[in-house]
Formats: sequence, C-alpha cells, structure tokens
Amino acid sequence: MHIENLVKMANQIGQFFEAEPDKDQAVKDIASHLKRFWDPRMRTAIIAHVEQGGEGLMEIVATAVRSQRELLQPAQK
Amino acid sequence: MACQCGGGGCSTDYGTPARVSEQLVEVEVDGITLTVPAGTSVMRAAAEAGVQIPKLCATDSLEPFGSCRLCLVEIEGRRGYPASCTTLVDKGMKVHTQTPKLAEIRRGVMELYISDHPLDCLTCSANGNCELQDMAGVVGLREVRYGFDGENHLKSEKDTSNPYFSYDPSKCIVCNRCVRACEETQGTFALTIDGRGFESRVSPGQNEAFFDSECVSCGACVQACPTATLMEKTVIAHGQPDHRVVTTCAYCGVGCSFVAEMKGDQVINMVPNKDGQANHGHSCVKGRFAWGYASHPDRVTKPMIRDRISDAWREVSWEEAIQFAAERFKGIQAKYGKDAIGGIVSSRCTNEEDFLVQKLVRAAFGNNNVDTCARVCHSPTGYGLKQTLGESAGTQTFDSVMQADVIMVIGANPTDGHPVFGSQMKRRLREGAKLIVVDPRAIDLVKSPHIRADHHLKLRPGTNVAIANALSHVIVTEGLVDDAFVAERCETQAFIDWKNFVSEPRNSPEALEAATGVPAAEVRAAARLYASADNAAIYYGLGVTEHSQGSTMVMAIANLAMATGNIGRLGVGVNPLRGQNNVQGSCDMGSFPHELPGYRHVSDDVVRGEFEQAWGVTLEKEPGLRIPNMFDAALDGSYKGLYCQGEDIVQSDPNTQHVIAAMEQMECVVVQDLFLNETAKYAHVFLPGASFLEKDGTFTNAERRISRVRKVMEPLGGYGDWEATMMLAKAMGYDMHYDNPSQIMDEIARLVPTFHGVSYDKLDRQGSIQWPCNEEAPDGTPIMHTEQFVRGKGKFFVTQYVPTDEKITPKFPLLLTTGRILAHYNVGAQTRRTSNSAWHPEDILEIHPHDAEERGIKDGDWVGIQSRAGDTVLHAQISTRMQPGVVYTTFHHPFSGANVITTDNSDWATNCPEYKVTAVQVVKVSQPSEWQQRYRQFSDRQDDLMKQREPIKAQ
Amino acid sequence: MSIQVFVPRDSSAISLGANRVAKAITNEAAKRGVTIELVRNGSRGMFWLETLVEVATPKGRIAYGPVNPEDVAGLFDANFLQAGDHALKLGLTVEIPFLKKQERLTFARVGITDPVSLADYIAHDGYRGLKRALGLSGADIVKEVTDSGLRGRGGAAFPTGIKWNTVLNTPADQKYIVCNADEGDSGTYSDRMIMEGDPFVLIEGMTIAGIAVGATQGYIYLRSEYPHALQALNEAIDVAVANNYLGTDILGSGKTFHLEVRRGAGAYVCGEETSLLESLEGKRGIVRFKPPLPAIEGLFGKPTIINNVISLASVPIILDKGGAFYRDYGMGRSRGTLPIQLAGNLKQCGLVEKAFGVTLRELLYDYGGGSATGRPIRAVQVGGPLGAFLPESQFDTPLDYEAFAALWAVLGHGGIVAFDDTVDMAKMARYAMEFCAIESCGKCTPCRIGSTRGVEVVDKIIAGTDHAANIQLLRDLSDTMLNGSLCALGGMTPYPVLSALNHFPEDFGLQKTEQAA
Amino acid sequence: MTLSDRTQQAIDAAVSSNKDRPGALLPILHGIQDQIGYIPPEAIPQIAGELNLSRAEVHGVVTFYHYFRQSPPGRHTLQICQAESCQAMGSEALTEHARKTLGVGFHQTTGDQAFTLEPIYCLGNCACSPAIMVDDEVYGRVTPERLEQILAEVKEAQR
Repeated sequence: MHIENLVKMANQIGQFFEAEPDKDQAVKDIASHLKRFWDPRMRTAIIAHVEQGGEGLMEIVATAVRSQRELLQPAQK
Repeated sequence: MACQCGGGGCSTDYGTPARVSEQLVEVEVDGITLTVPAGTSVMRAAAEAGVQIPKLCATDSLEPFGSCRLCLVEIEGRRGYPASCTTLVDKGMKVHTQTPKLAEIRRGVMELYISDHPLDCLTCSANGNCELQDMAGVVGLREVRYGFDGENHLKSEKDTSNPYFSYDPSKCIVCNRCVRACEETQGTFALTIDGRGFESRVSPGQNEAFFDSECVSCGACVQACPTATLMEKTVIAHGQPDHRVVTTCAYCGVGCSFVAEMKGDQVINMVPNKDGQANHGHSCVKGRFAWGYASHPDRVTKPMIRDRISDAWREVSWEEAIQFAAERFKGIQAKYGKDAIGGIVSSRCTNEEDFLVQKLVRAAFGNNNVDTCARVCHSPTGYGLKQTLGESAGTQTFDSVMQADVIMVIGANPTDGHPVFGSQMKRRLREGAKLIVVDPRAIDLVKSPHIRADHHLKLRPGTNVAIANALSHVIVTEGLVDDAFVAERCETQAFIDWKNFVSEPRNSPEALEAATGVPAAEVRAAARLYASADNAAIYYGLGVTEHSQGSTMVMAIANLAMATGNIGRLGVGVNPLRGQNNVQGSCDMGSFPHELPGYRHVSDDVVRGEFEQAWGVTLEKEPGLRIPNMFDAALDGSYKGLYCQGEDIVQSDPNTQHVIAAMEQMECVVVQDLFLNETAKYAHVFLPGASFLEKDGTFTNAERRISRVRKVMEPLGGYGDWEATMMLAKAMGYDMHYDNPSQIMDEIARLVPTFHGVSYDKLDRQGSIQWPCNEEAPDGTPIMHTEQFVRGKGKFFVTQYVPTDEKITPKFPLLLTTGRILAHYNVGAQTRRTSNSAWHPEDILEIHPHDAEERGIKDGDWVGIQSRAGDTVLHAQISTRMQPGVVYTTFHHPFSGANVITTDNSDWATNCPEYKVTAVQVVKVSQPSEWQQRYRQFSDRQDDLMKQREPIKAQ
Repeated sequence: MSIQVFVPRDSSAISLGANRVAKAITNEAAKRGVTIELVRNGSRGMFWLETLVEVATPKGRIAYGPVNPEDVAGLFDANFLQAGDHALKLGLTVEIPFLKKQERLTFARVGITDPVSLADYIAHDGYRGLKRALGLSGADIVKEVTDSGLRGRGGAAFPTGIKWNTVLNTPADQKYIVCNADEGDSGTYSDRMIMEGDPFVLIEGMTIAGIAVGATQGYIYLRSEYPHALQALNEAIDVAVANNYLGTDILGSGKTFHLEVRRGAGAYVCGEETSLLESLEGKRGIVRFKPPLPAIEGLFGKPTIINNVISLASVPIILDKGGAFYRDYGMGRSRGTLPIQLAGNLKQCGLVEKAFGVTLRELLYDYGGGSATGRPIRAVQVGGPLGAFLPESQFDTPLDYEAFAALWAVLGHGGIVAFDDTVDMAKMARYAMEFCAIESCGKCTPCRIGSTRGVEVVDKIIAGTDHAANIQLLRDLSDTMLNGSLCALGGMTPYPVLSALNHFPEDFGLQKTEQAA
Repeated sequence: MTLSDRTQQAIDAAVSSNKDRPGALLPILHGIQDQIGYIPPEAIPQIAGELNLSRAEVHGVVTFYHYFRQSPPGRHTLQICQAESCQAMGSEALTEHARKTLGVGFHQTTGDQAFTLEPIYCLGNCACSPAIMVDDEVYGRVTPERLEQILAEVKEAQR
C-alpha cells in the first residue's frame, strides 16, 4: 500500500482522537479505529512503517501502533 | 391495500385536506349522520359519508378556493347556497347536496364552462380522465344555449416549450388548481393568472413560455389540472393508460411513491402517489418525467465479454458471461490470494440486490471487500451517528419537519437535491418556521419567493467543524444547554469533556471568525435561535459528510442536538438527506467492508456466527477494503478483480486519473449496469442491469422508510440484477437460491434485528415501513431515540477543528466546491438520457464577479480549472451566489471531468472523499483541457469497440 | 381684518373651474388692492351651483353661484365682499332650501371648514368624539357604536357595532383598521366629499376605532381615481401626526394609532372587502371566501375592522353626542342619517344628508328639481351599478334598507342616478353585464364567464334573435349568477338586469303584459 | 434589454422607499408608474427579487389592475367616464366625439403620441356628468365642444 497515503490517513485519525482529555484512552481509540476499519494489508503496512521509524507519523499514532501492535497485527492465515 | 393504484385516479378525492382536531362535530348529510373533526369542510364530510358533491376547483391536496361554484349545497337554516368546500361543518348542521334548485344552479354553471371550451372530447388527450367531462355528466348538462360564437379562448395558442407537458389555454377553466399547486405544494410560485375576469388565463412567469419561466417542472400543476390544459406529452402521444402499478422512484433519497401508469408493458406516465407516505402526492422533474432513460437506445441488453479493454466487445449468453467472470475471479484468487477481488454495490440498487452482492462477496469470494457508493457520500453519517446516538440513520420521519420551529440546513440543497422534501420544508417555512442555512453558497433556500433564511452562515468550505464548535460554544457559555435532557439521556463524563472543550476560548465564534469567514455575531444569533426553539431540527447533506472532517461534523451535529434536547420527538432531530434513492438501504444491508447487515461489526463473533450458520460458510472477521483502499491496493498489486453493480466509480469517485490508473491494473472488472458507463469502458465483462421499472424489491429512503419497488415490465436483459448475482455466486462455487426477491427480504428479516418485522406482505398492507420494525415496533419507527438512545445513553464527542490539508496558495488561490442541480442526478447516466438535459446541457463553473473580474472572465467564457490533481475546462457563469474566493460546479457530465480536479483527500474515519474542498486556479482558456482531449479519444475508441461488438451467435 | 372668501377645493367644484375662479378672485383682489383671506373649503354639495363662492359676513356666509372666472370682475364690481347684490347672489348659504332641509351629522363641517385646518376642525366640534373615547374602555366605545344603530354605509348595511365587537373580542398581537375608500359605485361621491372636504372626521373615526379594539395601524384604501382626496388625506394626516392626534401616545393617552393611505389601481372589485384586503397585502384583488370573517382573519391574517368611509366618519359624532342621539334619527332598523348622492339626469345634483325615511320622490323632485332635460324621469338606479332600477311607480318608497329589500332593490351606498324617458333599459341591462365583465376579478365562474355571456345574450335580445329563448336564458343566467357567485359583484349584477327586464319589458321587445317575472 | 437611467432610477427609488412596508407591491408599482407612466416588464424581476416574490406573482398583480400599464402611454391620457350617471347625461355621444376627434379607439394612442384614450368607470363626479379626466385633472359637464377646447388647451400648455 502507498505508505504516504496511509501515514496521512493515520495522522488524520490521530488528530481526531488526540483532542480527548484522557490521552491513554486516545491511544486506545486510535488503535481500535485502525483495527475496526482498516483492511489487514493496510495495518500490516503501517506496522511495518512504524517499525522502520514511523517517519511522518504523529507521535500519538506511532505510540498507538506500537503499544497495540498485537491487536493490530492481522491473524496469520 | 385493496387497490394497487393508491391514488392514480381511482381513490377518493375528498375535495379538501383532512383536518386534525380533538373536537368532533356531528353533522347530517343527505340524511346520513356522521362525526368529523372540527374544521372539516362540508364537502369532505360528505365525501366521508360516501356522498360525492360535484366539484372542479377543489381537490384534497390543496386548500379550498371556492371558485367553481359547482359544489354549492343547501344547509337548513342558512340563506343561499354556500359552497361546500369553503363551508366548515357546524354542530347539528343538516346539509342537502341534491335538490332541484342545486341541480339548476350547477347546470347553469356547467353551461357557462362549456360555452368557453372546445367540444373535442373524443379527440382530447384527457378523454376518459377529465373532471370537466365527468362533471358535465354528473350535472346532466344537455345543451349549451349560449352557442359557440361568443367570446372565447378557443384559438389560444398551445405552449409546448416544456419537454414533458404542454399547456393548452383553450382548455383552461381557470380553477387555479395549477397556480395553487405551484404555490402550496411545490412552493415555486411560477404560475399566476394573467389579467382578470373573462380574460383570466394561467400564466407561467411574465406570460412567457413554460420553459422560460420560473417553472421547475415538478409536475404538480399537471397533476392538479382537471382537464387537458396541462397534459403530459406521453399521454398525448399514447393515450390513457390501461393499468397502474405502485412503485418507488429510483432517484434521490426522498423515495417518492409513484404510480406507474401503463399500457401493456409500456409506461405511459409516472404520477406521484397521493397515498405515498414520503411524498404525499408530490414529485419533482426527475421522478415525474425523467424515466425515459429506461428505454433509451443506449441500453445494453446483452451480456458482453472481452479479454482486454483494448479489445472489441463480444456479445455472449448469460451463462458464458458469468462463467467467464467466475473463472477470471477464481484465477485471480488462486494467483493473488482470496482478498484480491471484491465487489461494489450501488445505492441505486434494491435492498435485496445489495444484500445479495455483499453475501456474494462474503460467502462466495470469502472476504469482506465489499463497499457501496455510500462510501463516497454518507459513510460519515453511518459512523458519526452510530458513535453518538447508536444508530447509523436519521432520527426523524420527513413529516416531522412540519412541527419544527427552527430548521437548520447544513451543507444541503434540498430544493435541488431532495426537491419533494424541499417543498415540504418550504411549506413549513412559509408557515413561519425560522431558517438557518450553513452553506458557502447562497442556495435557493437562502432567498427565493416567500423564503428567506433568518441567518445564512456563509462559511469558507472546509470549516464546518469550526462553525459547529462556535455554535456549541455559544450554547454552552450562554447557558442554553437543555440540562435536564443531558442529565437524563446522555453520558455524563463525555458531556463534561465536550462542554469543557467547546467552552475554550479558541472555540468561540470570535476566535473562529478568521477561519470560517462568518461574523461572530451572526453565529451567536444563529446559536441562540437554534437553542431557544421549542423544536429545532437539523437537516444536512453531503456538504457535511464529504470533507476530511465529515465524520467529526456529523458527531458535532449530534452533539448540538443532544445538548439542546432536540432529539427524540416530532419536529427535531438529526436528519441526513441521503443523496441516492437507496443510500440508507445499501448501508443497512451490510455493504460496508467492516459491517454485516444491520451495522454489526464483522469481528463480532456472535453475529458472524449467526450469518455463518445461516449461510453455511465461514466468514472473514477482518474488515475488507473500502473503495478508495481498493484503488490503492490495485495500484499496489494486491487487488485485481472487481464486480461493480450499478455504480460508475470512474466518473463519480475523486481524482479520476488515480482511479483510472487503478482500473487499468485490474485483471477482471465486471460491470453490471444499464449503460456502457465510464467504468464499463475499463471492464472485461458487462452484464445488463435492470432499471427500476424492471426491478422487484425495496428501497429504503432517508427516513428509514422501506418501500416496494414493483416490476412494471420484464428486465430488458432477461434477468434481474439479483438473479445475475445468484448466477455469479453459483459459478464461484457458492450456491444460493431464491425464487423471488421476497425470499431475500425474508432472509434479511431473519438475520437483521431491526428488520425482524419486515415482509412484503406487511409492506403491501401498510404501504411502507420505517425500520426498526420488529417485535417492539411492529408497525415501524417513525421517530427514533424517543425514550432512550439506541446506544443507551447519548455520547458527546470532542470535535476538534482540524483544517483540511487542501489549502489555498498563490498557485491555487480559489476553493472549488461541488454539488448537484435539480435537473440531474449523480453522474447523470439516467438524467442525461432524458429531456432534463434541456435545462442543464453541461456542467458550468459558478464564479463570483470579483474573482471573474480579476481574471478577465466573462459570462459564458471557457475557463480552465486546475488543481493539484488535474485540470479541466468548463464554461463560466458569473454568480453572486458564490462568495469571493469560492467557485462551484456540478458533476453530472463525464466530459466535465469535475473529478479530475478533486483530490484523494478523505474523511479521517471513513475515507469518504473530500469532494467539497479543492484548491484551484481558474483561468480563461480557449479549448478543452488535455485531460478532456485524452478522455474524448479514449471514450471515442471505447464507443467504437462497442459499435464493433461481435453479435451473439444464433442459438 | 381681511374678509374671508370661500372657494371649494372639492374636485367636482374644480372640475367646473373652481381653481380658476379662486385664482381670478386672488388676482382681482390684488389688482384692486383689496385684502382677502381666500379659504379653500369643501363643497356644500350643491353642484349645480358650483363654483359656489361664499363670503363671510357678520350675518353669516353669503353665497354666489355658479361663478365662472369671467364673473369675478363683476362680482367685485358688485361689491360682493360686502354681500353686494349680483345676479349670481343666492343669499345666506344656510337658507338655500336644498341645504336648509337637510340633517347634516356626518357632513356637519363639509363645505364649512378648511378641510386641512386642524384649528378649524377643532373649532367646529372636531376631535370631541376622540377625546371622549380616550376616557372610555374599548367595550364602552363599541357599545356606543352598537347603541347608535349604525349600519355599514358601504352598502351591505351590516351593524357596525357587531363587527367592532368581534374584533374587540378576538385576541391578537396586531389588529388593523381598514377604511374602504374604494368608492367605485357610479353615482356615488359622498366618500370623496368627506375625504376632500373633512378628512379629519375620517381620521378621527378611524382613530376611535383603533382605540376601541386595540388596533394600532390603520389603512385607508383609496381608489386611484381620487387624486384630490389623496392630497387632502395626506395633508390632514401629516397635521394630525404633527399635533399628536396620530402616532404613539395620542394626546398623552399612551394609545397608539398610525394611519396610512394606500392607493388602489383601477379595480372595482376591490371595493369588496376581502379583495380589498388582498390588494392591500399587495396581491391580485381576488375575492376571498368567508368565513373566516375579516374581523377574525383580516389583513395579513389579523383581526381587522373594515368599514366604509361614511361609517367611520359617522363615528366621531356618535362618540361626541352619544349613540342615542344618532339613533334618534331614521326609521325602522335604519337608524341615523344617510348621505344621499343625487346624480344623472337631474336639475339639482348634489349631496343630501337626511335621516332614513325620506322618499325617492322627495329626493328626485324636491331636492333634485326633476330632470335636467325637463323630460319625465323614467327610471332611477339606486345603490350603484349593482343596484336595481326603480320605475316611477316605486318613487314613493322611503329610503330604508328593509323597504328597498322588499322591492328587490338595494340602498347601497346611497347613490341615486336618474334617467329621463329617452333611456333604453335594454342597453342599461347590457351595460350592467358589461360592467360586471370588465370588473370581474375572474375567480368564480358565474361572474367570470356569466357576465360576458350576459352581454352577448342581451345583444341577441336587442337584435331579436331567438327572442323568447334568449329572454329565458337571460333569466336563467341571472339566476346562476345570483345564487352561484362568490361575491356581490356577480351576485348582484342580476339586480339591474332583472329589474330593467321586469319593469321595462317593452325595451326588451316584450309587451308590457309579457313581463311576468 | 437595458433600461434607461431614468427608468432604472425610478424603479430603484420606488423599490427602496417602499420595500419594507407591509404589502409593498402596489405602492412600488404606483411609484414607478407615477414617474415613468408605466411598469416596464424589466422592472418585474427586480421588484420580485426585492420583495421575495416570484416574477409570476408580480406579473399577476400588474395585469390584474387596469390602472397599471405595461407599455408607455401617450403624453396625455384622456379618460371618459362610461358609468350610468354620465350615460344619463350623454357620455356615449361624448365618447363617440372623442373617438372621431382623436381618430383612435379605447386603449389606443394617437399617431402623434399626444393622447391615449381610455374608458373609466366613475370619477366620483356624478353630480356634474358627463365627466372626463385628462391626466390628473377632472372636468365636469363636458360637452363635445368643451372637450375639444380642453384637448386644445392641454396640447397648448405642453408646448
């Protein structure tokens, strides 16, 4: 997947949730959104991107991906 | 339903509208005693007693007028002969409708009418369906003693300027029904009476041709006309129909009920159904008249296949086409994995068709790569309302607007996009409801005859959330919150978080003024008006959803409604105006890649288990690709096959060049449609689709109303879309079988809790049903969230305003926003193939005089519009509807390439494209853009390939 | 002290040269170095004497007339400023028999005062009614009007007090007083004379109405054919506003009443109250059906008193002198006085205000002096173009609403048009239909088509085509219009038509004996 | 078609001074006709826009009222009363005389644009029948000779 586009989309999600007063909750919500709405190949790509340093990603998004990696990782088929 | 016609000419006309009153009055009509609500006319009371009083100017869709003087009656104890249409019942009144004196007067009046009317009944297009003719019979007119050599209008010239109906003044009886229908029903006021006395004649505009007048061709006047004065050209051409079938319009989300008037299997006329619960007998130019596309010569009625898109098409049998498609799909899955194919369904298809396609994808393709065109219009509604209120649907019934005291319209243009509801809203506004319009453009609702917005928040495109936050700021800081409602109905902590957030100074109207361009005082006044109303309702459209913050804005709207207690009863609510006929339904049917039918996430093991059991397969629990993701995956090489039913993604999706690049990567594209649309030009398999006249099924409109679509003719291609889907599933190795769409609905009802009570039988009985319809609500649910929210407590969300990335720069100094126009529908595939094009032959660019002046652009000039994504050329129209710095166009014509310019920015939550904001430059040019020239070449080539198609071998 | 000379500004007087007479007098006085005070009064209503010039003398006002500009020098020569003798000298105005026998209540000041002088108005008992009304409750004012027995002088004769009471008792945030000054009935001009000759009395009447029912805005709907009345009304309204008789806090009472004149635009039907309201609202003046009554849903949907000029102008004296005073005039259920307008073929045309009960014959001969042509009076039309024609045999009928109704005739607005024996009554019937056709609003079928057919049928009768059948058709058509029309225009056109046919059958080619109605 | 400045000014003035009054349409139409003698069709969309009415509605009103003209009249308008009182005193002959003298019928304008002949139904001058109106001036007891004299005077005064 075109990673620049995914980074942009992920950041948009981050921008919405970062406004929540409870930052821990925000991190969970970002991850949950990715889990619920992103096709596994998109999630795989963003995880890989984070693992490579996560260039361009908002900190809160990178944190969400990192901390919720297990949730986000698609089940092996 | 005793009669399938439901208003097409066989139901009772009670003469005057029904009145509602708790007070009942007992009256006696011709010896029959009956009780009616106070305020009922004598005429209506009589009709309810089964007594038909002769009438011409009265009809129960219009307020009484009292001009024809046929309906006079005698009332004991009263002098003279009062008109029964304008006389209200009174306690103990004794009415006589037939006396020798009345017969004399009525005959006298009829003799006068006929003395100025052509005696051409036998050759008249209204013959057999003419109220004047009927009344002449009823009153027993036998001669016209005045002769026919007196003054008359028999030589008046006919006006045939309207493409769909003609106006013959010689047949006009000046009953004013057309004028009143245009005023009361449609609210356009395009008709008047020219002159007075004997000279009186109906005049469109300033006594000009209908086509040149303010007429919007809604057909209300034609419908109201009791004679052949205003007459559909199809009826003139073909004569009166011989049978009628009630069905549902396939245009916008209003979902008007229509009576298809047929002669054999030929449609003669489509007339709005008086008993239609969404439209109450009203219609617009599209539904009423623009149905000719269904029999347009461009219809492709034979399946076709080709190996490559550069090849000519080959007509084949259905079996061969299906087999070809299935093999290719299976081949792709074998080579690239099971997730490499998917399907797209259309909001133009029936619920049953949508349900089957998602079932095909889930059960036969084995993945969740199914999406609907609602993705690109109302997906944020689904997300936002589900999050806040708990259900992905509008909260109200359309009729609720008649109880609203303040109406806020945000990013919607009802008079063009949802004309029939627009007319109802205008009626309420004329009754005195206040209006707030939030729109970058001065839409008709801002100012048109008898309508004027109290506040027009003319914001900069892309700043919806800022406006919503500013409105919320005022409501919270000025103590306008409905605290009791919030305390009882909403989650406390979420409310406090929201309250704290919107109270921040950065969310004040003053602080946001620079971003929105709306004066703070105007925002404050609007907020006070909305929050202080007894009943305030919000109606919104794609101007809300089609933004990078579309979902945020939907949530912000829900916040506003919850904070002010404007939810859960008549006259209030949050009301998305759905673009296409079945947007609501296609979403309900599980056409999203993350949701099973009934908005249940695919990861929900219990729900998935139910479907797995019902369908006998194992279902994927991970979400699939959304439409824009499909394009990305295609360019990425992981997505190679697409089944596209009834949707033209190439024309309608943003950043055309990106979409085309993706299409070109596909190894198998199956398009099922009426026409060889833009997408089909990139397809390998073409399956003939069925028009709504050939469909059997249901549509669900913007108020969750499920209505029957009834087949009035056999599918031209031989199979219904649902049958094709079934065949494809079977060819893919998954056997699903239904004898008819009713069985599909039965399956839906079994699997979807909000549909448990829905069946075709019940639909036939009730006319329509608003879901949820189940054990708790057997008759359906007009108003949602009445006692509690579907999610339990309503949840406020913090809605931070994040400016879009699409910013103006010196290179792209203007913002382009897009929308639709009355005459056309979506990509125009249907309406362009009707005479509607007479009103709107091409898409044009509206530009403010100031911006035009700066660029030396004059009205009608060719202008180039360039964005970061691409460029195109349109004719310019200078218009003060625009604000300086904002330009506007529609997207109804493929050659316009409006989506060549739009970018692939999208809503953060749903990927709904940001159609409404594109930074552009506009310059005067002399020829079409390079893209347009390329498009023309490609399109011409594809047309040639179509023309060169190899016909099917004789069986 | 300069001598007061009165030359009317009434438009009928002007139509006969009053302005030129006034100018001649001014010029002549200047030439002769005589100081005079020229007052432009209203007309006394003796139009055969116009231009009637009056000179104030210690014994009272002395009249000269009819004066033409050419007569002015001679009048000066005859020392008319000191009541000198002259061929045109008529003596004391009040002693002129036409005037002397009248009972002028509503017209008490017309012809006497300077119409736009507030001081003059007040000096002649003006604004006494309003001042009394300001001390009464709304209900008491309405009661006074009810007690007076005043009935609508526009023609329908509906009791004014009942109408006012309905408006009084209909709660609303806004109410209106509308004066129907669309005096379209031919043969009538009393409204015009009031508005030109004593506009303050109308203003005062409307103000009292407003205070009575709680209406703060009034409109005078004036026909476009009356430019002089428009001028006089606007002048008087300006003066009243400037002197706190109109506007907010009238005379310190805390009460508000605004008044505005609106012009009609050549539509007779706008004299019908509901079409008048439509017109005031800026719409086509088509007739509304009733109910709802204007008193409940009138102008802009609000409770509205809509009264004729004379009705409203009669209110000040009723409030000043009490309902009983007014009620003591008249007969039967027709109480008070009626300003009667003599017109057409009469020697002495003019305004006669008399208590109800005076007979047609008295009016035609004692006041009117018989026909102008000296030929026998054959027919009179009473009550405007929709009024019946009465033959000589009915001339002894007293002017009384009920007496006229009994004859299938109407008093209407009190206009009487006399015709001598050269009149062709079939042509008059045709004209009645033609007038209805020209003025029909076009809403209801009997009037819209019926009036045009009516003209055609009368034409056929006159031409002798299918004579008997067309006579029958005319009767049937009249019946359809009478019973079927939405308003009085179509509904009353049969009055002149059928009365002509019934009383003058010979003009329709019938024998006298064939008339049987 | 563009309107002359004078016409446009008349429309603007009539609209701006009346548009906020309740029931403003008739006062506006009067204002325009007072200034330029008729209601140009081009004025209708402007009035409609200002009053939030449709063009049709304004057109309906203009055509309902006989007083409002849709095309410019002659320099002077001669209206002869046709109602009963004037009929009783010879208005028919007077009308006939006017037709002959001017050479035009009702609703027509003389070739030199000097006079437009119109019927009128009562001027409230019934005590001085027959009556006519020339522009804003009413004349009573008009004989054919007097009519010619009046027309001559009016024409003379204008020179």
